[in-house]
This record gives sequence, C-alpha cells and structure tokens, in this order.
Amino acid sequence: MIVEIRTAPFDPWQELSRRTPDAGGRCGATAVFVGTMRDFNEGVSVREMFLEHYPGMTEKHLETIVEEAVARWELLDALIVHRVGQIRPDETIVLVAAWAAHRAEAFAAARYLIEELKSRAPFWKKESLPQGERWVAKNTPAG
Amino acid sequence: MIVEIRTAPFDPWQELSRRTPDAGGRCGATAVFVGTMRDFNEGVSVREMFLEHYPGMTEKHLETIVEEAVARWELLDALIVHRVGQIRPDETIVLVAAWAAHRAEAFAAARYLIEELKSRAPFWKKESLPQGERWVAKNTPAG
Amino acid sequence: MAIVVKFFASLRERMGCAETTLDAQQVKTVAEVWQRVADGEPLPANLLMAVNMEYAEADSEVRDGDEVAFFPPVTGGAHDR
Amino acid sequence: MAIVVKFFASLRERMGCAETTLDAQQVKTVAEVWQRVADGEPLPANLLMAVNMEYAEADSEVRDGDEVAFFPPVTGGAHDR
Repeated sequence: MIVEIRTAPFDPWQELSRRTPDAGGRCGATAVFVGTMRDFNEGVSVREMFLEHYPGMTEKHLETIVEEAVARWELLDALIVHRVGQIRPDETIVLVAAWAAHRAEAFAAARYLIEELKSRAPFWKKESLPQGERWVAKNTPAG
Repeated sequence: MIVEIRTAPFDPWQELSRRTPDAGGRCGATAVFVGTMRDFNEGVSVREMFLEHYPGMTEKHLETIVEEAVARWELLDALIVHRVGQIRPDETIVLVAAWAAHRAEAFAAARYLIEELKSRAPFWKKESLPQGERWVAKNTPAG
Repeated sequence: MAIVVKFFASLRERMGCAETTLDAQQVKTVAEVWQRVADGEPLPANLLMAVNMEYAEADSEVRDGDEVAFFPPVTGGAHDR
Repeated sequence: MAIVVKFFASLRERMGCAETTLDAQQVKTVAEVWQRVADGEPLPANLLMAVNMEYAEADSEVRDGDEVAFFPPVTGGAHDR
C-alpha cells in the first residue's frame, strides 16, 4: 500500500509502471483513476491553482482510506499519489489504483478511494482566475 | 478513438503514455481498466491460454462499443487494446481507457467498455490445464 | 461468386475446418447454410451466427458474396471472473 | 508544554497566521481553544476541527502537548467536478 504527497508534477503511467505489484498470477484486474487539472471550472477560466494540505494529517487520512479499501475488497494492493502546491492545467492532481483478482472489486475500490479522498481528506483549492484568486468554497457533488 | 488487437505482449502503462490525448485543459478525469491473466480459474491452475478472435468482426465490434461509449458519455477519447493468441499468467489481456471532463462519466464509460466487450465481442478462450486443454464454456457473470 | 462460411473456436475444431465455400444458388438463409455444412446436424440452440461480420439470426438472408460465420458463445475479455 | 493550534486555507489567511500556541492550563476543549484564538468570534458552523490529526468536535477534550487544527470544509481531489 502506497500513499504519497508530491510537490512536483508526476506522470501517472510512469508511477504505475514502477508500482505494479508482482502478484504472481493472482491479479486479474487493475482499476485506475487519474484526476487532471482542467482550465475551466464552474463557468470560469482557471489559469493555475494552489492546493494546500495539512502535512501529517493528510497522509494519515489517505492511509486510512487505502487500508479501508484493501480490507473491504480484499485487494492485492492499492495506491494514492496526490499533488499539492501550484498546479497548472493538464497536470495530474491525483492518481488512485486498485489491484484485485476480479474486476468488480477493482472498480468498486478505485471509486471508493477517489470519493472518500474528495469528501474527507484535508485538501483546499485556491484558483487563480483572470479576475484574481479565490478559495473554492466546497466540492460540488460527485455526480 | 483507438481499437487495436495485439498478438504480442504489451505494457498497458506504456500504451497510455503514448496515447493520452492532448485535451488542452478539458480533461479532468481518466478511468482505466486492465485485465491480466491469472494462473487460477474456477478452482483449477491455468498455465497458459489461447485467445481466439474473428479477424475483422472483432475489431468492428470493438469500434462500435467505443463509439457508443464516446457518444453516450461525451468522452474526449476512448481506447481498447486487446491481446489474442497464446497468453501467459501476469500478461495483460485487455486495456480500456476513457477520458472525460468529469469522473462519473469516465468511470461509467470504462465500466461499459469492459462489460460490453466481455458480453458481445467475438473472443474465445482455451485454457491449458495440467490435465489438458479446455475451451471455456461461457463467461461467468460480471459480479 | 460464392458464400464463404467460417467456423471459430470449439466449433472450428469440431468441424475440422476453419473455412469452406458454398455455391450461393443453393442457400437463401443462414439456417440453410448450416444445413449444407453440418451434414444434417440440427442447429445447436446456443450457436451464434454472423453475416458479413454482424450478428445474424437463423432466418437472416444470405446472398452471393456474403461471409457467414458460426461460433460458440463468446468467452473473451480478461481472465478475471 | 503547550497546545499547538494550526489554521489552514482561507481560515489561515483570515487569522493572519498559520500556527500559534496556548498555555494548556487555560483550555479544556476544542471550543475553548477557539475562544482563546478567535477574539470572541463565535465558532463558524461549518468549521472543521482536528485534535492530533484526527477529526474532532467542539466538545472534544484537549490536553497538554496536543495539536489542535481548525480549517474550512475540504475541497481537494481532482479538479474534475
């Protein structure tokens, strides 16, 4: 199980190349989600954003989420890598992955990781708009 | 939109590195599923399998599935890469990916791609067991 | 011209052949194609059929130049369930 | 020893400081910590609180050496919805 906070840009596919567990024939299914910064949010153009976290608590919280997913879906392994700091459009914000014997478990676990992360983990977004900076007030629903 | 049938092993993360669309700030979410050969199926050990397809019809069918997903979830792009021929445990059998503005669409589309592929696309599995070869009679439910 | 008939997977092995051709004048439907190639064996209930690479039914029409295929239920995708 | 108090995001900017310390003898609960650091401003209804990096409530107890944090609702994860 891996949880990492990154202050520099990272390539999700390179991370996965390095991290794929040696499952010895037991892994049938890998589900992955990658969140990327868009240059548009709620109708306004966003040039850059700053993602703040709570060093220590954020990592602890992500570790708890990963442990919950691994236990609940009997995963072979799971991964969260999350950017913080200044982020530009098209850069990866978050990578989650779940490795399981079967696809239903892998999909359910990957979805759980990203939804829990968004609703509970201590991260705060400040967007740089043409008209100035703004803290994002709250996450819109998962939809 | 990309659909490819491969006769040789491939690395799904390298494929994704090469294929990730230049979405120009519009892509917020990528969902990926990778199916890998396990060395165990329905209680018996499997050393190798042969995956047969119908050249021409299989590609056509996968293209239809991809087009349906792109239209239904307004995807920025989608991808299916599928192995055929002799396959060994831990080798990638199938890679699907869906690129979207938002995560709900990306997850739903990736799930659709793999479920439709499994239920409708012309592929047939023959497993090599210690006691000989067997054609797999039918897919067990999606679970 | 003629009608090309293809078999896949366990059916290909059972038929002992992957492909054969028929004179198009002898057959009007997929079911008639099966009768000509199967030595009178009835069409198995779960057999899948395609005409020109699209799924078809036993009563689908076939014409000169068509490619007709017979195969067992598909079992593809990942080996994950 | 003392109690370390941390603020994050928009609250950090509003407080004009990221971290302060309090004498542990002066406070018994998270709500009392807030009263000491906020100049009498009532606890905002949607403010989140943590003690030693675990989510806590206004009436959660605090002890000497604890780290108490206040922050707005989380807005993390991908910028995708």
